[in-house]
Amino acid sequence: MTELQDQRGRGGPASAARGIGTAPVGAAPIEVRTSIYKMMVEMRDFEKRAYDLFLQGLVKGTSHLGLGQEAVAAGFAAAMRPSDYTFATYRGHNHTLARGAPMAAVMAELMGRQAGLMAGKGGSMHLTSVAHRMMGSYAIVGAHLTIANGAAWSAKLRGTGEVAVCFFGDGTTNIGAFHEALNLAAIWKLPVVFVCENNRWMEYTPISSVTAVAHPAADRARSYGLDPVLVDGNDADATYAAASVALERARAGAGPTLVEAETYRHGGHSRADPGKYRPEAEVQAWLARDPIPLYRARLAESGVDESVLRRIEEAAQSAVDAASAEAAASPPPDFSLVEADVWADGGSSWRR
Amino acid sequence: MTELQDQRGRGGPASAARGIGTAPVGAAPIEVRTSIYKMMVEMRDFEKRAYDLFLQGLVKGTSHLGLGQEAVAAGFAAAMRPSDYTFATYRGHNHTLARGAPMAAVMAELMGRQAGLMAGKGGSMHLTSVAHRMMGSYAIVGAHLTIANGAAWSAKLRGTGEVAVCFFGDGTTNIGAFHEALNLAAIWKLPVVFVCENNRWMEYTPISSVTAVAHPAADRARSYGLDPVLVDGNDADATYAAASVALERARAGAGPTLVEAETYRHGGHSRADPGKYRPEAEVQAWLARDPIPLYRARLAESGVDESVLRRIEEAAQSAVDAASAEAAASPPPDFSLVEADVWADGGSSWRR
Amino acid sequence: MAEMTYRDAVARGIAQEMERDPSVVLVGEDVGSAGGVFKATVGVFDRFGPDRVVDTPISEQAILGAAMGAAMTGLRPIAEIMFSDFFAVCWDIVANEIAKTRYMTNGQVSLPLVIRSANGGGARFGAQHSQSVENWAMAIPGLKVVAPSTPRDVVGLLAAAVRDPDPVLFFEQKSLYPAKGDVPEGEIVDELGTAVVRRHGKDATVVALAAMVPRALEAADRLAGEGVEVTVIDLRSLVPLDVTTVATSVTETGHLVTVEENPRLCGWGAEVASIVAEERLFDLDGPIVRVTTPHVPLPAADALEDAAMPTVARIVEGVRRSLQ
Amino acid sequence: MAEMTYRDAVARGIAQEMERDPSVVLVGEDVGSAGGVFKATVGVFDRFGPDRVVDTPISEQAILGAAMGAAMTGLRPIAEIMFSDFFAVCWDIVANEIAKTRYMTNGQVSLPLVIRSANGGGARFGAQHSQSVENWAMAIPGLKVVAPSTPRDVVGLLAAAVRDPDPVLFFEQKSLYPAKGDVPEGEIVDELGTAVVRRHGKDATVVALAAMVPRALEAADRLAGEGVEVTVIDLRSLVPLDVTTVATSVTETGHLVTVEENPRLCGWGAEVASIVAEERLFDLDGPIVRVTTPHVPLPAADALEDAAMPTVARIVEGVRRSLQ
Ligand SMILES: Cc1ncc(C[n+]2csc(CCOP(=O)(O)OP(=O)(O)O)c2C)c(N)n1
Ligand SMILES: Cc1ncc(C[n+]2csc(CCOP(=O)(O)OP(=O)(O)O)c2C)c(N)n1
Ligand SMILES: [Mg+2]
Ligand SMILES: [Mg+2]
Repeated sequence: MTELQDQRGRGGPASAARGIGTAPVGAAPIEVRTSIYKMMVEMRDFEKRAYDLFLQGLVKGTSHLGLGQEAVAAGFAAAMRPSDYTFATYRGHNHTLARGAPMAAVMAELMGRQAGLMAGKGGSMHLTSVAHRMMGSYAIVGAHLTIANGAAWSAKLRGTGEVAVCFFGDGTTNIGAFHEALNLAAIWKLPVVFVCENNRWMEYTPISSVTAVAHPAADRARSYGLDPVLVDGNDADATYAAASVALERARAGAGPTLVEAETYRHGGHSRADPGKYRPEAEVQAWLARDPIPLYRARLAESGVDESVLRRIEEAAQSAVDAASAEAAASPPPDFSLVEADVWADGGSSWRR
Repeated sequence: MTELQDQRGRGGPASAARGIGTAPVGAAPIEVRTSIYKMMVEMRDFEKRAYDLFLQGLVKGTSHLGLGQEAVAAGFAAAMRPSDYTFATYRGHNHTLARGAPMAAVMAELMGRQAGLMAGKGGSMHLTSVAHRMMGSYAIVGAHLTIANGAAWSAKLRGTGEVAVCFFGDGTTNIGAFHEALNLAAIWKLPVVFVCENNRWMEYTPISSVTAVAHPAADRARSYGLDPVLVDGNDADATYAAASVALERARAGAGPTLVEAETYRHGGHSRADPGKYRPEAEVQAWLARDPIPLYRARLAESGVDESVLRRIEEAAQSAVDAASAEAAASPPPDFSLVEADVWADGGSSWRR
Repeated sequence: MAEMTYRDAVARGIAQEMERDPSVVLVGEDVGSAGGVFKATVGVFDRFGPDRVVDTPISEQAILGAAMGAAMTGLRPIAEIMFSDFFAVCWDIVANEIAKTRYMTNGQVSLPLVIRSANGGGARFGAQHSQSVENWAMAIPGLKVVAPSTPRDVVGLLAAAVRDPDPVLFFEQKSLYPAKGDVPEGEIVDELGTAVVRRHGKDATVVALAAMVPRALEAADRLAGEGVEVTVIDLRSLVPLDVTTVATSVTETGHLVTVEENPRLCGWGAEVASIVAEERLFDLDGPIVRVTTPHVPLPAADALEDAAMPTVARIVEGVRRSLQ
Repeated sequence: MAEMTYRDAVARGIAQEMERDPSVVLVGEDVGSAGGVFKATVGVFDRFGPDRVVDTPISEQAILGAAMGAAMTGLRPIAEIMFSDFFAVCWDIVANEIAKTRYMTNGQVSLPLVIRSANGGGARFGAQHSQSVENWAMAIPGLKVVAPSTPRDVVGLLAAAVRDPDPVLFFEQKSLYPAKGDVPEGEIVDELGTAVVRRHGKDATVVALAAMVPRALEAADRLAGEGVEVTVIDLRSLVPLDVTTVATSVTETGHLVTVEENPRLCGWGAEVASIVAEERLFDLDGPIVRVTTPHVPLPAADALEDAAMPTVARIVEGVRRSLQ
């Protein structure tokens, strides 16, 4: 039996941070909550469109959609200050949009167009918008946890109060960099928040079959002198609350937090993967806990008018339509970009 | 407060495996214990001689002595079967001798001579004697934990009942490979025993200043679904007992054990390092707990005759004298070895 | 003789060897019931079961360490590193441990193991999933390095790699997975270190590897239209390197062009060029030209990636430059 | 002008830059109060304190990740990887992250950082602590690669590296740490990508780096005794590479010999040779000869290590071969 399970049994510290099923006490003000809803709906519509465009051959290469995991990205983004840093994985569309990167530029990047967020040089797996403090999407598992530490270290030395928030998957908890990053963050008391989006699957392998503990992140927190924090990743109020606590702790100089948010990807791992390796009952159970209708109902209950919700939904659709059209209208990037920006001088020359 | 400390306070599971200060119940038969004493004395005399020869310029390059840590190597070696595998670090002289590799060949290796265990090709940091199932000393921190897993995996698949025992330092618990190796060993239930020789120091940095938990190995066992095991690494009866339990568990198919043995290196990190960065009181306290006089006294108490102990000590001295003379008499390796044995065909040709 | 894809040839090669030798095991991420993310190990799990075909966590160091320790003690593992870019997360095990152990132990330890990996660009995956890193491997003493260009060679060279007593890095070129070719029935076992002349011409020698072989052949076709006849050599293996075939051809043609997916600096083409510049300098009638990816990380957008990798047009231009 | 060791020059160079720019920080294992395992950072901790000089656990990925993240956000870190062999445990951060990020982000991210590391053989440390891996770095687009041969260059090139807006791998050659040389007083700032002609002769061009420079100069002395006058070029930096100085010299001498500590295959000498074989082929009057460590892991025993690394005798012999 893992320690975390122990603690749950005893109603220990981990339980406090859990919020499964109900909004935690002290939920966010209603404007924040409607903005969370707006973000989630935009992400959902964007990802669905990206999938359609992939099937049409307009989105190239690979893409890893965040469908189903919106409540993590939105809850955290809502709690972050504009000056905080985001580090994400290849499954980073949600996080990029959540920080305010323009939808058209993100879509154009997926399509490999000049108007792309990085003019097509990075692609879906490397979305970056420094202007929005979205410090990058990283496609090799593990590395960015150590890089997020660096931003936090720098913030600490510079005394800015900025916090780095780093998102990654359950599978990432088994790679060496995870361990190194967590230990360093703890001993240096860095203002960093590590968020494991536990969607239960690596690519095609269930995380439980390759992990020595039940909760790949939370059950390892003690190894770094940290308290386990487990949160319902499909409940945006819960993720917002967990984010607020962790960000506050980081800003207060109390060091890192490791949050495990339990969630699920609605689709396959990437591209056209139908995700058929997953048990149908598991898929259905999680679809029934789709974070978006759940949150919609909760907002309605809280008194948000149906018309407000509708407007949000319609606006999101229009925004995605406009963004897709704008992206599709952009030409492919200029060939000169191939040899540009290896160096700060704008070029790529290795000789003189 | 770490979980391990918790458990100690409550007298939980970790305490049972501790044996600090007293021989655990069910100590080994007296022949085994005298053989442990013999091993420790040989290691001690060998290492002291290696240090002298280093100062004389006869031992070349670098060497990392195991002075003070003999009770770990001896206790484990005594508990292992001849068919079990040892994997060690650059601080591997003790472990190599403990498995029965000839002293003269080990000394000649340190001196870079033809008669060396690897004819001088590996040096002090890479002692290997496959004939004695000493599967190598590894000089880059972390890697060999993953390699030991491989030997254990193979033993399991081949159904041989062999166990792999892997020794490493406290500093090694902070590198990524440690984490990957422990998780894999746990999920595959491998017959492997990981032994952290916690001597409190990396090279010149105290482990406590760079580690998020008090016990770098034991406090992390739970991350791999394992029970923490902490043992007095200066008490050879305790290490022998811990080894026996762990080996038995491995052979029974119950998977890996992670043992943390608390010990101390009497000298510096390597070569002529005087180790002056360490607080004098700490050094003195540990010298007072030198495993060898401690064990000698205990054997005497248990009725082993002084003459037996003397004979062991004299024999060790003679053996080291003879080994050093034999090593010194060996010529340097033949130049042809430079281009030998890159490939199984004995050569190094990369072209045809 | 059946037509099959390069992808299916991988599974066939693995199955051939696992069938023959019970000590051969397959280990890696998603290699088991999922059949690999490139579907190159489909059917292997069903045939040989979970003891011999093992899925792992995302722990590349642990995967290769396990392969190494197993190879030291009686198994012959085939380990998969999903994308060759990921060698960077486990390079210590490859370059410092696997490559050096036989030498450091004065021959005491044998490491009969194969590490397969999907290599190279063309899939619009961006800079971290598209590198051709066979030159990283070639630079490390103690590694054999193989990169087939046809389905038949996949089977034969994989078999040779598995049977080889030394560690072999086996690069499967991603862009070739869907390529089809004839593969004879029955057991196929090829020989490492043997290049193949894919086309013979007296005007220039073009040396290529993996996905650059079909491109070089296309360039040769185009050049033939201009009356230039080139020899195209498929190296197939970088270590051992078949210097004889290359040097003999250069002596005949007087011109050498290397075509590699590696970014420019220290690509394998540099090594081949330096050998010829040392051993056949006086046979050369023109500059040695290297066609490479420019020294840049690969861009993701299709238009940019296509422009970055060596194109048929650039190969043609390279041959012309060498002939001037 | 004071005489100082290469080792002390490292500390001086670091201090010079930390003094000038408060955003420069030093991070690595034992770099702080211990002054580094090679004693190359002695005094830096006392002068700049624990906020700017930071000891780390044995976590090379975490060290370089921290350096990268800090460089992205306003600091200019100098990170130490104790032995260059250990780049293998953190190559992902170096080759896949640090090298590629500016490019992948279309120039959004700058990474002004330096990674120092002790490189090369000669200390009888064996195969895992003796490699010369500057060719690994040269092969990765996006990295600048510097390797000084004198104490003065250590200070000047380190300053240039710290001020450079791009990531620089700075290789300190272990065997040179005790070497002494004159270093002028006051601030020294050199320029990356500039080779230096250390000796001028009309018969052959010898191109060397780091510890191979003094050896090449010794060989030049010996050759002069036989009436052969060679130019010795100290490359100092592999990226950017001063092709002009090399090519100009080869045009004058007609002969090129490269001397590198790298094991043979895909060492930087291959790149230099391939450039000359492409751009100056018709200026060559003899084969391009590469003197390298053979393609083997380095042995530990002094007798064997000395035989493996390029010796003065082998350099002399290499020049003779190129002149025949
Ligand atoms: C070091 C490394 N190994 C393997 C991969 C291939 N890979 C990409 S995503 C993935 C699964 C990651 O699972 P998880 O961390 O749970 O994230 P998720 O995709 O579920 O969001 C794998 C194995 C990689 N990108 N990097
Ligand atoms: C990956 C790696 N980083 C750094 C080193 C340099 N180094 C050699 S020993 C050592 C300290 C190791 O400490 P520990 O694991 O406690 O072992 P001990 O030397 O105390 O036995 C360090 C940092 C190394 N060999 N490998
Ligand atoms: Mg997942
Ligand atoms: Mg230690």
